[in-house]
Parts: sequence; C-alpha cells; structure tokens
Amino acid sequence: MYSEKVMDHFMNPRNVGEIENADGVGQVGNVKCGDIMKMYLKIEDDVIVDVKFKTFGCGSAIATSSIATEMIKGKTIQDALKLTNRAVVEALDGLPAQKVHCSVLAEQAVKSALFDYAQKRNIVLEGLEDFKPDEDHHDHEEEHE
Amino acid sequence: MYSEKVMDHFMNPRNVGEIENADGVGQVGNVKCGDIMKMYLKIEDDVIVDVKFKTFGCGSAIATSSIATEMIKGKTIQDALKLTNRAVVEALDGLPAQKVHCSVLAEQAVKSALFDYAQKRNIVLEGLEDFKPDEDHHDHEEEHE
Amino acid sequence: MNQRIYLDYSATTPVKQEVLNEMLPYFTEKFGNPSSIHSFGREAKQAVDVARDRIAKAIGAKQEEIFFTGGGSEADNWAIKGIVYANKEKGNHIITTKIEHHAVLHTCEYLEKNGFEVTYLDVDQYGMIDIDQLKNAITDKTILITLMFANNEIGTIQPIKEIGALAKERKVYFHTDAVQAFGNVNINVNDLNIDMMSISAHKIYGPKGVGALYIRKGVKINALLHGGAQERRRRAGTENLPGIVGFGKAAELAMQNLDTHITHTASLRDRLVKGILDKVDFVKVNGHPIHRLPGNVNFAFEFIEGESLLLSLDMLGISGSSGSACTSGSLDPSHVLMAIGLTHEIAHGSLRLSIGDFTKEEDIDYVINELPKIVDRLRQMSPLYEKVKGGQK
Amino acid sequence: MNQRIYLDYSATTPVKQEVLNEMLPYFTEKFGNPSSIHSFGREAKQAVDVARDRIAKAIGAKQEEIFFTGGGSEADNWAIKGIVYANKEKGNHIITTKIEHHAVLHTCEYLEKNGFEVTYLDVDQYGMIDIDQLKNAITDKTILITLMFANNEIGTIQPIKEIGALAKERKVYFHTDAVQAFGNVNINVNDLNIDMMSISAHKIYGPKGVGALYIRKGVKINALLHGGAQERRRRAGTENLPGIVGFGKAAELAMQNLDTHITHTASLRDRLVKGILDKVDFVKVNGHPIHRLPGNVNFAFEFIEGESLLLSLDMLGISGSSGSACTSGSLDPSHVLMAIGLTHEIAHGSLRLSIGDFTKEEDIDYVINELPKIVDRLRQMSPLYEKVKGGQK
Ligand SMILES: Cc1ncc(COP(=O)(O)O)c(C=O)c1O
Ligand SMILES: Cc1ncc(COP(=O)(O)O)c(C=O)c1O
Repeated sequence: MYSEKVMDHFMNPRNVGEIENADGVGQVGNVKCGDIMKMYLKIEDDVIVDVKFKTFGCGSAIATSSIATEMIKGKTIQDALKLTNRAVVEALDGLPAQKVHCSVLAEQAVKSALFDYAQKRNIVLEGLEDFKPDEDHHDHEEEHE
Repeated sequence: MYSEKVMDHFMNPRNVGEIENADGVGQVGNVKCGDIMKMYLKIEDDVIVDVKFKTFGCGSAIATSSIATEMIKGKTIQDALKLTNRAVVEALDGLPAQKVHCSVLAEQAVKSALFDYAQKRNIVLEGLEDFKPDEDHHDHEEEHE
Repeated sequence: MNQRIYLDYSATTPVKQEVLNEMLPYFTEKFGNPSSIHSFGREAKQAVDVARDRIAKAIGAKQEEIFFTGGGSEADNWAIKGIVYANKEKGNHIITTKIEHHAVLHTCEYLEKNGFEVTYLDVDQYGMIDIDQLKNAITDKTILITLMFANNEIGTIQPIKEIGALAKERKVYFHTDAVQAFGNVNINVNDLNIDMMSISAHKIYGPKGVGALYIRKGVKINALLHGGAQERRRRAGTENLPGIVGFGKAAELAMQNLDTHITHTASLRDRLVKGILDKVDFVKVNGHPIHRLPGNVNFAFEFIEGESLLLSLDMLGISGSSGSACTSGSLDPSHVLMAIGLTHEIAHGSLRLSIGDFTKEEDIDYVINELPKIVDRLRQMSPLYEKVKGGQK
Repeated sequence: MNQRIYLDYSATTPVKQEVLNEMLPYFTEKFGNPSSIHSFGREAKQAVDVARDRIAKAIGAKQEEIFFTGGGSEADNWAIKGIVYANKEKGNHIITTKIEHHAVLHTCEYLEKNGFEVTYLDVDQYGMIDIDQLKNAITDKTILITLMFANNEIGTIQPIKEIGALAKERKVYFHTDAVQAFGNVNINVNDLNIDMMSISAHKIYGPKGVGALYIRKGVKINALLHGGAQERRRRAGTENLPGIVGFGKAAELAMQNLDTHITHTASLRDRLVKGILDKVDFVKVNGHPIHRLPGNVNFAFEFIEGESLLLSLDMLGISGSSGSACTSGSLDPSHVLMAIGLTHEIAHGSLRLSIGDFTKEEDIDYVINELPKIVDRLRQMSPLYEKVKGGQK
C-alpha cells in the first residue's frame, strides 16, 4: 500500500514536536475527516531555521507532515512557499490515490504557518495574497464510480 | 438417483419384444414428452399367459414397463386390472419424484392393452368402463416452487 | 517482523485443515457438476446434500430450507430484494437498523430509490435497538424486518428472540444477518422465529465465496439469480462444490466446538480488555458489556487515528482493523460508531481486535505489552493530546 | 465399472493440479481479507490483482475492466439486469437469441414481466443467427444485445465480430456469454467490440463458484449485489480469494495451451464423430460443421431417448449429457435442439459428449466400440424403431 519512504517517515517521523514562542504556527484539517496537522516555524532572516509538527491522522498524514518539514527546513520563506503537494508526493515515492489529499494538507500546513508569520509581522508574502487559513483544504480525491 | 431394482430392470429388462397376433395391444405416452410404452398381451381363459413390451423412454420408463410385465404375467385379467402405479413404484423400491409419472404410464399401458383385448372381444371389463385409451396419462409431477 | 499475530477473525478466518481436507477431493477427482446424472454428477450431488444437512442441523432447520449462495452479501441482497419484490402488493415498508452491515444497508438504500420506504432504527450507546421503537415502527405497510443478529464492528448481539416473536405476532417477515453470530452463538431458527437468515463460510473457518440463506418453508421470495434449476430452482449457477463441502464441514465443527470456542475466545478477550484498560488512559470499550460476541474487542482511543494505529501494529506483525474513515476509503468514520453516539474524533481512533480459535494467550500478552507504547507514541505526535497532557482533562 | 471416462467437459472440468497448487496457500496461510490493510490483507489483495491481470491479458482487456463474480450465471444476471436498469430512460428493448443459456434466457423472461421487451432471434439448422434479422430487430428503443459466443449444447460459434461491429455502429450495448468460448477460442474484446462478457472458471480447469464479468470502461451499469466496496464498489462481498487465484492461473494456462488444447480436442472429436457415423445409422450431428467448439460433439440418435442412453453409458463408466427432457427434469427437450428445428422425437435422443484436455484416444475408441451396441440395444426395445427395421425407411 505505502512506499518504504512513507513507512520510514511514518515510523520515524522527523521534527515531531512543538516550538515555544514559534514565529509562525499553522493548523489545517479537521477531526471530522480524521486529519489535523499543526506546524511550528522558527524564522530568522527570512530563513526557516527550525520547524516542528504535530499530526493527528493516518499514516500518510504523518509521513507527509514529516517530509514537508524536512523539505522546508533551512529554506528561505520564498523557497518554502514553492513547496507543492506534488513535490511532497514525489519525495515520498508516491502515495495511494485516496491519500493524495494528505500531501495537499501538508502543503497547506506550511502555507498556513507562513501566513501566520506574515500576519504577526504585518507583511504580505508573495504567493499568499489570497490564502484563507480557515478554508477546508481537505479534498478527498476519491474514486467513486 | 435410481434404486438398484430400477437399474436392474433397466439394464436387464424382462419381457422385451412383441407378440405376433397378440390378443391385446396397448400404447400410451407420446414422443413429445419422450416416453412411449407399447404392451402386447396373450390371454387364455382370462389369464395373461404372455406379455411383452417395447418402450421408448428414459431409464425409469423402461424399468417400470419391465416390472409391470412381470407383475401381470400369469395373473387373471381382474388381478392385472388391480395393478396400481403405486404398486409399481414400491416393487421398484421407489422412484425419484419427477419419475413417478413413468409408473402411471406403466399402469395405463396395461389397462390400454386390456381395453384393446376387451374391444376385440366386444366385452366390457369391470374397472375399464370409463377408460379412454387416447387420453394423455402423462402427468409430470414436478416440483415447481 | 518475526511473527504474525492475526487478530482480525471478524474480517475473515483461515480455513481449518480438517475443512480443507474434506474439500480437496472435490477439486480434482470428485469434480462433477451436481446437476449431471452420471456418476461424477451423483457423487457431487451427494456431497452437496451432506453439506446442506450439516448446515440445516447447525441451525435447527430442514435440509430443504438451506440455499447456498456465493457469500453473506449475496444472501443479504437476496433475502431483502427477494422478499420485498415478491410481496410488494402487501406493502412497501422495510424496517432495519442504523448499524447493519453494508450488504443490508446499501441494499435498503437502493430499494429506497425504487419506491420502498425504509425505517432505520436507532441504537443506544451499546449498540442495542429499542424493542418499543421497533414495535411502533411497524405499520400495515411493513413487509420485512431485517435486523442483524450480531454486529461485526462492536459485537453487540440483539434481542433476536423478542424481535422474532414480535415479527411473528405482527405477521411481518423477519430476516437476520447472522454472518457474525453463526458459530459464536447457539442459533435455532424455530425457537427464534427467524424466517430468513444469512450466513457465510469464511467467518467460521470455512472457505471464502460461499454462504447460505435459510428460507423458512412457505416464505414467498423471488429469485435474485435467474438461470439453471440449481438450489430447487431458486438460485441459479453451478454449485461451488468444494466450497459447499467446506462450509458444511466448518459448520459441523463449529457446532461441535461451540462451547470451547466461546470459552477460549471470551477469556482471551477479557484478558485483553483488562490488560489495556490497566495501562492506557482515555480509552473506551465499545459495544454491549454482556450481550456481545465472545471474540470481539472494539477500543476507542482518544486523540489518535485508527489507521496509524493499525499500521504501527502491523509493523510488529499484529493484524487488526479500524472503523476509521482512512481505512475504509470513505469520508466518514464507521456508521456503527456514529450510531452509538461517538464523536468523529473518537470514532476515528477505533481499533477492533477480534480473537479466534488460533489465538494464543501469549499473542494477547504481546499486544498488551506493545499496544500501549504505540498509543503513547501516536499521542505524543497528536495536536489533540497537548491539551490533556499532565492530566488537565 | 473399472474405469471412468469423463466426457462432460462442457458441464464442468476438473481443477488442474497446477491451478490447485496455486490456490492452496490462500486457504490456510495467506487467508487474509483483501479489504484489510494489514499484511494478511495486502498479500491477499496482491494475489487478487495478479489474477485480475492474468484474466485481463487473456481477453485483451484492462485490469480495471475485470470484475469477479460468483460464477457465469451471476455474471450473466448482472450484465443484463445491470445494463437495462441503468439505461432504462434510453429504451426498454433487449435482443437475444432462442438458444441462450438459461442464465440469460430466464433473466430476459424475468425482465419481460417487469416492463422490458425482448426479441428472441431465431437460429438456422446449425444454430447460427441471421445477422440481417438482428439488424432489423434493432429499434431506437434497443438498449442491449445479449448474444452468446458459443453454445453449450451444440457448440455453434456465432459471428461475434460482425455482431460487435453492428452493435457499435448502432450504439447498442453488446454483452456476450462467453462461458463456453473462453479457453476454446481466441478472444480479444477490443477487436470484437464486446462491451461486456461473462466467463466462468470451472469450464477452463479452474474452480467452481467463481466467474468474472468484463465491463468496458465507460459502460453504464448498475450493481447487482449491493454492500461493501469490493470490486471498485461494483460487486459487494468478500472476494473468493483462492477461487480468484485459481481462476487467474487457469486463464493463464488456457492461453498458454490454447493451440494444443484446440488441436487435441478437435482431433479426438473428429475421431469420435467419424467412428460413430461409420457404425450407426439414423444419427445426426448437431451444431455447425465448421464454426464450432473444438471439444463439443452433439449426436441425435433416432428412436431412442437420451436419459436411457446416458444411464447405459454410465454403467460402463462413460459420462455424457443429454438435452432430453428427462435429464433436465423439465417437460420439454432442450430449447436449443428445438430452436434448430429438431422434432421432439429426435431432440429426445440427443447425446452430448464433450472432450477435454484429459481425454485420451483410447477413451474415444472405447466409446466408439460401446456406444453403437447401446444404441442398438435401446432401439431393439423401442416401439419407434420397429417401422424402420430392415431398412424400410
Ligand atoms: C455482519 C456481516 N454481514 C455480511 C457480511 C458479508 O459476508 P460476505 O463477506 O461473505 O459477503 C459480513 C462480512 O463481511 C458481515 O460481517
Ligand atoms: C453458456 C453458459 N453460460 C452460463 C453458464 C453458467 O455458468 P456458471 O455455471 O458458472 O454459473 C454456463 C454453464 O453452466 C454456460 O455453459
């Protein structure tokens, strides 16, 4: 079902935890659907120097959170904003069709945390002009026939 | 499916054949249903001294013809007229439900041959007053649910 | 993963060796078509008759009241569609529950789209129906009550005898899906006034792909599969000969072993429940405390999600199941867990471990040892757990 | 009876040892439910996928166009009911033939009672449909042509390619019952423009109780069995795992062996036909002389009845089948034999001997030796034979 990469990130997730006094915190998903991702960022000079996450959700929700933190850690804000769900899926060597929505959630969690950072700083980040943190990004791409 | 008795009478039928100048000949059944029994009687002094049959039909049609000839051979006409399909079934140690109609046919073949005898002699046999030789006695007692 | 511990007997069971041994000759040697009149056909027919007899005996029915199907789902579909279409001049109302298996539920939903009306009875927090609600639901249009014997997720056993008596009194046909109950509970269709009952071989150590529908003599029901004259003209299709033979043997064994089976599975279940409740907080045991299947345990762990629990267990070789949405590929968690009043959050954290004849005490002890660590690890990762850490909740 | 000679391969086949060997682990060890996410479930799912792939390859379909069922009859019922109910706003007319298997015929008759109209095409003396009659039968209300690939009694193979092309041109769904053809004829669903196709494992040396329906992507069809999400939500019920594995293997073997299978069975068939025609008078070979299944022989012996022929053969250990009414428990002889214009009398005297991979030349020679004696013995007993004795006829 899951690639080895997914299982590795699920069983040994990187960057689990919280950051006290984080510069940006984002939370996406909802309990109804069974996935909640919370992401904490420490940002210095436009660079993400630390990132932690907590996730309630299925194996791929945890794995996508984990790999997303790895993919943005040490990156500039602008680079982090370029993270796509597709890149997350590829980095994990693929996800089952009905789990692709988890990668969307991971992308949105990063954006949500950066949006929070921007709001606290009262700045507007390029690419997040239209971002709505409370929107439901949870899109189960199911195969109903 | 069939008792040993049925199989014995099917594989080794008694009294197969024709009687030339028979005193009574009866034929019942029709090709449509797949069973035709023809019975020949030689009668002397009201006693059936010889009987032969020919049957086109399934295993139980042949077996019931065979045992019916055995059951009436040497009997008086009056005794032969008492032959019931039930007695035929019992003599064969039973028949499958959907084959019971063959025993009816055997009973009717005997009656039909005796009726023919009576007609040739211009007599009326007790028990055959209402006999109609051309009636379809072929009653498949099937289990339709 | 050095060992595998199977705790998903409610999903399916292995075929017992004795069962397989009885089946084997019917694949390669005694392979005739039971409808054929030659020797191969006759020996096949006879084997089907023996199996039918064994199953009839196991539930107190007559041989000619047992009709083999391709499984429990087909039996459910047949019972329900067969009854309502054969009796539609009498009424168009069906009564069922909110916690039926999908084979019943989706069949009822399909019928709703085709002119039938369906009442879905509620259940209480233990998964029990309310007999008064059932009584009140019956109208003069009601033609069928289809109500499961025992629930596949939470193990709750319904008051079938009361329901049967009520159905009989009100002259409504009563079908029960006993796929989970059969082999775990003593069932006599006459004592319980059951008119139709679905059962399935692969839940009782028989093969997959074969089931049966018990149909009381005199019940007016249409065929679902039209064609050949098999099963007394009621269910077309060449009989699954080895499957039927295996089902018959499995049913016979199940009846012979019923008491030991119940004792064995119930004692391991109690050990598992106690072991976990002793070690883990914020966990609930779902289903009825007394009226329940002997081998079924259904936990709801707060703050974590079922699929990640299953995956973690699977990495240790432990196989379980969950009512979480993520495991079923659907958007919502199990309809059963919702019906007993769990919140989405808690329903997502459900774990079903079902115990069977091959489960050993050491398997249970291994689970008691490992599961709490997994729960703890996942909770440490969960944003929902933060708030209660340190026992603030 | 010292030996048994099985000549009823059209009724059912033994499971080949290689097929059984592949199935065995899935009863007792790899017994998981393919819907489960744990390791047992995943290995089961993978086995189902392999089987699906093998079957898809065997008919030139895509994996996701193969749906497993409980047999050929279920596949036929599903295809027909599923299509007509899903497309009833487009029309209510079905076209089929007079010589379909009962799984198709009785399904059509059932639908006739429920508001659908059915045209039953005639066949000629060889069992062939007339493509012009088919063309003329299509109206703007026609939603389905269901027309068998090869006939189970007389072996006639229909012009499927022409029919498929016509159906495509006229935009009518085309279903074919290929239960007898599959494994005996090369089939590519795309070349032949088939939209749906029924197949069954137990006719190709696979297990009984499992079949499949090919459904072309895009075809609008309802489910027949509602419930769980198996088979991409289209056919509910726990998959018959060992059965499916066996079906996959059997299909693979059938394709590998297709040429030798055809050569072997056709040459024995020709030997049998010649042997009997040389020795017996008043006998006819039914079915098409060229477009026919390789292993099928259907004789009609005048003046005698089929069941007594079968019983006599059975006493010698030879297993065959007959279209006689007496063998089917129905009042009339086979609808197929009537449709090709046989009189009742001759239809009753039919004998089908179907040859398979395990049939040996000596088996055929034994039949050639014994059958004429049986025919003669029964004719000597027959009142219908009297008239022609001595060659007066
Ligand atoms: C309660 C219940 N009903 C019906 C079914 C369906 O049976 P089957 O899998 O044999 O189709 C199951 C199991 O899957 C079940 O647990
Ligand atoms: C042409 C044809 N269609 C359908 C079937 C039914 O298949 P099954 O026996 O697998 O239900 C058969 C055989 O019985 C057949 O020969």
